[in-house]
Amino acid sequence: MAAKNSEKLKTSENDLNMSIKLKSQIKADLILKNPLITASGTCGNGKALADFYDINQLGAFTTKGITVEAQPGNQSPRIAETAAGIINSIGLENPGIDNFIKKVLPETKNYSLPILANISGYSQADFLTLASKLEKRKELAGIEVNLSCPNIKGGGMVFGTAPEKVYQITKKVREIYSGYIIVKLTPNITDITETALAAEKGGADAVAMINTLSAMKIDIDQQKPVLANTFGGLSGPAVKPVAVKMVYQSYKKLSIPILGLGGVSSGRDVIEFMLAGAAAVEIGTINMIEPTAGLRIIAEIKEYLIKHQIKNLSTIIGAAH
Amino acid sequence: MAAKNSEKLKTSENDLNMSIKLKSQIKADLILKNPLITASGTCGNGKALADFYDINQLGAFTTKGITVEAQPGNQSPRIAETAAGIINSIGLENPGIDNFIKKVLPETKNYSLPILANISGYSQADFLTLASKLEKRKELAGIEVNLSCPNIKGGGMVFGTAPEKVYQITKKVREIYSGYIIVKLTPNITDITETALAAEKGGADAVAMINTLSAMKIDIDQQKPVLANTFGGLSGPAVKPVAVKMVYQSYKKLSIPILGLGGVSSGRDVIEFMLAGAAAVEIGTINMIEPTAGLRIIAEIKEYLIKHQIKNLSTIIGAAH
Amino acid sequence: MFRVIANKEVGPNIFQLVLKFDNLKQVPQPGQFFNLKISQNESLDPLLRRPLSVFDFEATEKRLEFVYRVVGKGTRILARTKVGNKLDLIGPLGNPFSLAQKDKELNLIGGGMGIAPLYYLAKKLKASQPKVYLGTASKAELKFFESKFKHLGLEYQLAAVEEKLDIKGTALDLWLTNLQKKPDFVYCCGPEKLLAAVEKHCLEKNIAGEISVEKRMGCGIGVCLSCSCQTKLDENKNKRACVEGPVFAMGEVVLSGC
Amino acid sequence: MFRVIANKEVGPNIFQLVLKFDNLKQVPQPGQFFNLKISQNESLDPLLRRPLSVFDFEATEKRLEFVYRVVGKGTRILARTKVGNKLDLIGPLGNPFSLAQKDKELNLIGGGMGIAPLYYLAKKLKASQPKVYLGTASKAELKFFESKFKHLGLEYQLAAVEEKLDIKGTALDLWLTNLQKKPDFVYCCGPEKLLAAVEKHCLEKNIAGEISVEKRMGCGIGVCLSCSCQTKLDENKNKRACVEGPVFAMGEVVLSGC
Ligand SMILES: Cc1cc2nc3c(=O)[nH]c(=O)nc-3n(C[C@H](O)[C@H](O)[C@H](O)COP(=O)(O)OP(=O)(O)OC[C@H]3O[C@@H](n4cnc5c(N)ncnc54)[C@H](O)[C@@H]3O)c2cc1C
Ligand SMILES: Cc1cc2nc3c(=O)[nH]c(=O)nc-3n(C[C@H](O)[C@H](O)[C@H](O)COP(=O)(O)OP(=O)(O)OC[C@H]3O[C@@H](n4cnc5c(N)ncnc54)[C@H](O)[C@@H]3O)c2cc1C
Ligand SMILES: Cc1cc2nc3c(=O)[nH]c(=O)nc-3n(C[C@H](O)[C@H](O)[C@H](O)COP(=O)(O)O)c2cc1C
Ligand SMILES: Cc1cc2nc3c(=O)[nH]c(=O)nc-3n(C[C@H](O)[C@H](O)[C@H](O)COP(=O)(O)O)c2cc1C
Ligand code: FES
Ligand code: FES
Repeated sequence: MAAKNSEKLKTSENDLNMSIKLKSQIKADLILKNPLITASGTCGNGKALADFYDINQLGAFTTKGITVEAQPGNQSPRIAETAAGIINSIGLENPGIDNFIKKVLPETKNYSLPILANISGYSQADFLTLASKLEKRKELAGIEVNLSCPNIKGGGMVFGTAPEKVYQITKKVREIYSGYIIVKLTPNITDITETALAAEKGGADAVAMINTLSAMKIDIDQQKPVLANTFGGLSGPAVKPVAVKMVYQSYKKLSIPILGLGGVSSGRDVIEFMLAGAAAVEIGTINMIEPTAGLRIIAEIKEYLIKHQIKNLSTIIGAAH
Repeated sequence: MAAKNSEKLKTSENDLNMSIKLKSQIKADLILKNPLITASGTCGNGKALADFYDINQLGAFTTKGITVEAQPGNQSPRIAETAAGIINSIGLENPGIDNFIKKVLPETKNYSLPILANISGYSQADFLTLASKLEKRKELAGIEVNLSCPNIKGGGMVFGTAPEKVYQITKKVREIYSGYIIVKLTPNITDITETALAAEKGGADAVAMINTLSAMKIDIDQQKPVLANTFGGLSGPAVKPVAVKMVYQSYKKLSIPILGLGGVSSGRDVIEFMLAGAAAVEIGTINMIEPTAGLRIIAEIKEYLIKHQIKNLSTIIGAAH
Repeated sequence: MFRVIANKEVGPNIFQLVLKFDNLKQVPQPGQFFNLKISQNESLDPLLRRPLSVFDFEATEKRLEFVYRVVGKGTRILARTKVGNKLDLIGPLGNPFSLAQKDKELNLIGGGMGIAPLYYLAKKLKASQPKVYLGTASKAELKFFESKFKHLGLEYQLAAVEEKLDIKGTALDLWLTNLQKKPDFVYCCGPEKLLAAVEKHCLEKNIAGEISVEKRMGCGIGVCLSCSCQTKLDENKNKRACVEGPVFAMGEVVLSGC
Repeated sequence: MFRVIANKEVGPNIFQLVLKFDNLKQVPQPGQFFNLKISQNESLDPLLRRPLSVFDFEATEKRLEFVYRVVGKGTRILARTKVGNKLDLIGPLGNPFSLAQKDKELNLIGGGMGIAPLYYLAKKLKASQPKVYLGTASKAELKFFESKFKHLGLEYQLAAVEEKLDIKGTALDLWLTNLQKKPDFVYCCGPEKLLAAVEKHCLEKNIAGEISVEKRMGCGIGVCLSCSCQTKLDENKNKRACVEGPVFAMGEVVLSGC
């Protein structure tokens, strides 16, 4: 196709503009060189992935979810495979905010791409503690407030399904934290546009959708759940159609940018989310299967832009409406 | 495995009891020779499937969703493929209740298995009309009240997410209809146990979960939704982990039987749903790909029972708790 | 049980798939299709089968042929299937072209991959010496089909949009250009636009005929209603492209919505 | 790029997979593993890779071998992979066995498929003439491994749970039966129960050693924390079986939760 039309081609790889400006409601915008952001928890804190390629080629990097105290995470098994998907119940294993600041953040200084810290809490107070400890951390471009982790008991999920709670936490975090704020939403809800609007009203700069779908798998020979934690979160290609729908459904209702995620595995998937209305896209599960997926996906986006003679990637945002 | 242990085997195929008694709250129980029920809309009204095998070998047959008036259904395309799943937006194409009674029901007389009529409405009144027209129809063992179809505007889905509505409709239908009543629930909800409990309280004999997950796919070359209807419902193996979780989560809270469905494609999947708490299982999408799937699945359940030396299939219901 | 005997590129992104079968429950008729499973072993992705029209069939040699264009994931995977592999097919399915048109003036019009089912049809209609009009985007896409129709010994004309053959243009242009003598019966298969234009012309000129429509299919066996076509008689009365079609009489179903 | 040279059943449901590679970024060490992609072409199911330990490696012949048991969907599909096919592998991954144990009294204990990584280890430790103790359920499962260890010229003993070989019992029983002289270093790989029992014994008797643990893995490269093992020192300080393991020093990680 590309070859056949090559005489007519005007836009070549050098002309392409893949950069994305993520607008802020009141603070500074976040500029990404391309729309690819790593999804929290699927890329560690960068080091392991950096063994495979220069991750500075990505748009931004999101760290593994951090809580106030160190967490050992859930018992094993923590992962189960399903049709075109996986269920995880890692349970937010992390060294706690103080160790994160002391040990993890300094390592991110080697990277030139924007770093986002993903934070999770067991109470409203937790989120405020985390936000205040991260305020003014120069290493960070912003924070992703995870109001949607399904793997901690009585925790994130409860906030994430009540619009008032989402509004309150976002508002309080906004008062404390001056960098870019992304609120990450759960899909385990009747109408995600309600929590998305609550986040916007609370002052979020952007929302990220979706976190994982609540799910489980049973070992039929042992007649018990595969995951030690019984339930976990479904991610990967299987959930993409649900995620794209939620982005599409939210796009016209929101005035802040949407980060789309859930099953992105190819450049085609990135384009699909952007056409639905995502300003940028996070890549999660695919990194676990193909560590260099980010590079391939960037190349595939370029191919698409050249094939369709689109110079500015950002012009396709919401174009399927 | 089976071969190696063959000396020790006590339970052989002839000893197996696969029958399932679906209890009724106040009327007659529904007895199935095995737990396999066809899922509405994926098996037509039996004739096409009967070309491939004797469908009387199944536990029960559910007809394509019926509305009061005839419906032409949605525009084409009505189907899109996703990773290990499909999205459909058929839009309840059907000849209307009167033609159903006149033309479809008489044909089901040739079958010896229990027939369930799946009914959908655009208003509460619709459901009552449908229930009263089907009351005393000798051809039917019961009805499946679809409070969850995501493909009709302002219709089923709205009821299906409000527990009070589910309660009311179920109660009214129960007053009118004396056969077995199954209420089919939507997974597009924050907490499915609330609607499940509402159905139970309203007098449903059983609940069926899940209908399809709201979803979409975008054609990136045409930059528009694949489905003419924009949104559709996701089914197939991709959704199974979500469905199993909902059955598991509901099992201990309900005292009426649960029919589990969503992605069942093998005997292993049937066992997984039953261990989670399903008394019986519906098979949908797999029939579209493998018309004789029902036969294979029954054989696979038998294999499992023999391998594990389980005589009565019904003893495994909820055993993973 | 179907075994791959050949699966080779016969044009740009166009493949000929030759299968050997053990037995078929029915002899496939021109216009019928098979539904091919794409995923191998226990893989659940891609999930749906892919419908392909019978390109050729030889009962004695137990040979069944398809010609397909690689357009997406399913056909890409199919194109990598190796000789010797087994394939899972359901069929023959659908309503075939009617063949009771002997000794009449017949036209066969095929556009793009719509040419595929016309070869087997032409073979069956050979005694009536139908006139064949074939059009594709490029000359390269026609090459394989031309060689096959030439071998049949039928009168055929070719058009390509990008290069001049008999004419430069579409199958429709080609047919209209050659339409001196009014045919008795027209068979047409190809893009919706071609079907609609040919049908319009035939209905106006009172020429009988059949078209084969291409609808997205879920099951191919009539159970899911993914492939419904609205009939012209009654907007509530639909017909399934997989059972009542894919071959319909001209004027039977609404084409725009198809 | 890895090409399948052989993939044959060498025991009941046990397969030997021999691959030829173009180049490797690192020479695999005993105890390390590769993560194999199971789905072919563009299929997204099964999604995850499957970890397999290096069974044998020959740099000059560019040959890499695995031995695996068919237990589920992934290994069933792998077992149907044909000679000539290409496979997508990531590796070598993980922390290998330490080899600086020359001229000491070494014991290698392998239970079930835990035997697989011990062959390559034994080859590397051959000069030290380690004593090898292998146990499986049945004699048939040991046959292939026996032939390989015999060929190496090492002293080995065999146990099967279902039949009497050197003894009737597990690899643990076999090792304990033969434990007259206290070894300097013990390597163990196999079911969790075996690892725990051998570790307990070694810690009590003050014998140093290493175990290879088998954890469900998401990524195999350290990014997802699916494979975390609690360390004995600090319950909040976990180690990843895919990076800090799968080989751990005895007493390093909590085995029960593993
Ligand atoms: C009755 C019938 C006969 C056909 N015969 C032929 C033939 O002989 N030769 C040939 O090259 N093509 C034929 N087609 C079209 C062929 O089925 C599609 O090109 C093919 O399914 C595309 O699959 P894919 O995975 O490569 O594309 P994708 O676009 O990745 O497919 C995604 C989904 O859309 C469906 N789909 C995509 N394009 C079409 C289409 N044009 N028509 C129907 N469904 C589509 C697929 O089946 C699949 O479910 C026929 C279609 C029908 C309905
Ligand atoms: C570091 C390491 C090295 C290994 N080396 C070998 C080897 O050399 N030979 C061999 O036969 N087996 C080995 N295994 C076990 C092997 O990976 C599993 O048997 C295999 O993944 C099962 O896949 P399946 O799809 O057939 O089973 P399924 O049960 O269908 O797999 C479902 C999921 O569970 C995981 N899983 C299932 N069983 C295990 C297991 N025992 N350990 C870890 N994950 C599991 C799979 O990877 C997959 O993600 C090793 C495991 C690890 C962690
Ligand atoms: C192993 C694993 C760990 C995860 N950990 C986190 C986390 O710590 N915080 C968070 O907000 N989301 C976490 N997620 C969710 C992902 O960031 C993402 O929202 C989800 O996986 C959907 O995207 P995907 O399908 O591309 O993976 C995790 C997902 C996986 C698979
Ligand atoms: C093509 C199609 C048509 C459907 N039509 C109906 C319907 O009329 N009424 C209904 O209650 N559910 C309908 N469903 C939903 C199924 O009955 C079932 O709940 C769903 O597909 C999940 O099961 P599965 O994954 O086994 O297909 C339909 C599903 C499909 C795929
Ligand atoms: S494709 Fe299912 S009815 Fe035609
Ligand atoms: S398997 Fe992902 S960190 Fe070890």
